[in-house]
Amino acid sequence: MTEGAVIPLEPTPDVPPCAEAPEGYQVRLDVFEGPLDLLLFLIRKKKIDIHDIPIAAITRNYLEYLDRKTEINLDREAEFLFVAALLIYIKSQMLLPRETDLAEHEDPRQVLVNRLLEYQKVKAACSILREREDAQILQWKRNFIPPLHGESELEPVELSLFDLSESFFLMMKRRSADETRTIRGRDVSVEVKMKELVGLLRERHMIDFLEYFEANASLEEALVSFFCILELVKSRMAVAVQDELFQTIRVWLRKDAHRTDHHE
Amino acid sequence: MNSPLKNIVESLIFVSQEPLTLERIQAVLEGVPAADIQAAVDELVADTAADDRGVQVVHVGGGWLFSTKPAFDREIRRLLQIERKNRLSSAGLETLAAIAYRQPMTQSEVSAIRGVDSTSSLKTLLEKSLIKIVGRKKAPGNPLVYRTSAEFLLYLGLNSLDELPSEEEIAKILQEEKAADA
Amino acid sequence: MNSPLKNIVESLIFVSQEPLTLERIQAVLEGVPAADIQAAVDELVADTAADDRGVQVVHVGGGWLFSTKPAFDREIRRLLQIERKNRLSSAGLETLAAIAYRQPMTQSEVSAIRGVDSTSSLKTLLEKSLIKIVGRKKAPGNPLVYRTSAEFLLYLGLNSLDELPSEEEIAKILQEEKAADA
Repeated sequence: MTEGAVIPLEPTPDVPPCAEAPEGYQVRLDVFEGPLDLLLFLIRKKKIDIHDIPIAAITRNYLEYLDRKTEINLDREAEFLFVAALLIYIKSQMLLPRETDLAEHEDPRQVLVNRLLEYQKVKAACSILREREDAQILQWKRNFIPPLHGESELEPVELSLFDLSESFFLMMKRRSADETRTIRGRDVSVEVKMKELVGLLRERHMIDFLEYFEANASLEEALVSFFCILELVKSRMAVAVQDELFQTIRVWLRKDAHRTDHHE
Repeated sequence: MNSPLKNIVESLIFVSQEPLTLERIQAVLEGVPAADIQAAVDELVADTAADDRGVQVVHVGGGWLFSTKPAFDREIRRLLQIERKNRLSSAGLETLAAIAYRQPMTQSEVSAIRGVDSTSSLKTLLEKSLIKIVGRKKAPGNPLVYRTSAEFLLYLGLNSLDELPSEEEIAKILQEEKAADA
Repeated sequence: MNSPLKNIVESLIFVSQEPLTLERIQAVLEGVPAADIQAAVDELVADTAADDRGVQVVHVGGGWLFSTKPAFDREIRRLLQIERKNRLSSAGLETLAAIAYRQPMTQSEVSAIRGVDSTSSLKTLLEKSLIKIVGRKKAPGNPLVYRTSAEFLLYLGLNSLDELPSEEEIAKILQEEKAADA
């Protein structure tokens, strides 16, 4: 399930060379903090009005950048792919035939725009905070001055939950050094996830995807879940309803799919 | 002007382990009006800002503390044999900014704003004591909840979260970027 | 006199944790004659000895350091009482962590987990009201049994012990090293 299979990539020769890239045309993905950063970059470079993004074009440009990836690690790739999936989703929403014109708040792009604006604000704030950081780094403060006299009886304590927990688990690890279990992210296969999802749907009839998403924690797992739901919806086994992008997705199993064998 | 109150305040700020607030000074100097203390501190800040001083009293973290003047950073690092202090990575700063504006926040909320998994940035910020875990969110999975710490304010020279860049300042930056592109 | 050398020296003495000697100042300020440094320090000592300063540079232990003026001793003691806020020692933290996750516990159980006698850490934690004695264990010697206190939860902003971070959560924070985050 690659993005290439969904959308044929056309070469767009007008991608501007980037100053950060020594080879001129090659813009490396890792100069971007993440997919939103890349999107903002494209929007700026193409002088696009952020409130009226031509989704088809930006999706094409975005996928192109993804296609140039040289050596980004899997986690990052997953994040970029996740947003690719969302772009494609928005595009498909916009292509749906509608009786009447969309009101502004129904624009499928709106939530993406809000998110980009939000991220853009964080980035702009960072440029100011960076200056503050640079100024502060040059000023030395003495945070430690030895107390003048011995301990008093009752003292308020500075205690951090992180320090406390870290301390405990490190201690336990130290004690049972041989039988230490290493905790790793589970390998999640589509097959397993699909079974899990369908099982859950049968049991609960409806799941809140965001809730499910949060419980699953790792991004790869979430991505797999996402693709599984797309797959279920595509094969008409399930119905997914999302009132707003990035809000929650509610998923039902279709009644007639209950007894079908969904795993070829 | 030779003011004993200013001198007392100077010595208190000097020994304080954290930014010394007006309230603390008042608690120590029972009966001295807040306005007098404030005037003494102001005088002290002005005195130490003068060109003939190497150490100054600054208002940061909601209180006052001593700091060296920026001009002597190189010599101080030579003395302490410390390399140039590292800045935060962009990922770290973004994560910190997101939390600062929207706290309290969970890992997945921060990651959602950034569009990038932020677990390792959170770890770095925790290690630097710039953020702290303050509990759990009553939500599926009961995720841990993060806030910025007192050190965060000190680190960026802020007195309170109100001093974070405002909507207007941010809008100005965005305008400038737009102008630069045109 | 407005002397930059005096200012540099002031900032160096300020950040030094021990009396700063002429030799060390010279080592930092390569090429500056000892006589000039000595003159700057003398000037600084004279300046700070003046009546309008609360903190002075004194010659002690073979070098110079900042100290408060004796006149303010009483106020400084009051301040340090008020703001004293110590971090727990690592022994205290370990002991507290063991009890938090494994309570109720006796002294010998805590000591067994830590591999170190924990009697004095328990005493400190009791004094700080972070743990409490809840009774005696029905076992040989009837040892005292400890639990964390209500204050413990308050300090950490937790509603209940169930909200302590799990091993997986901490492991995730500690172990996820990602290339993405420099």
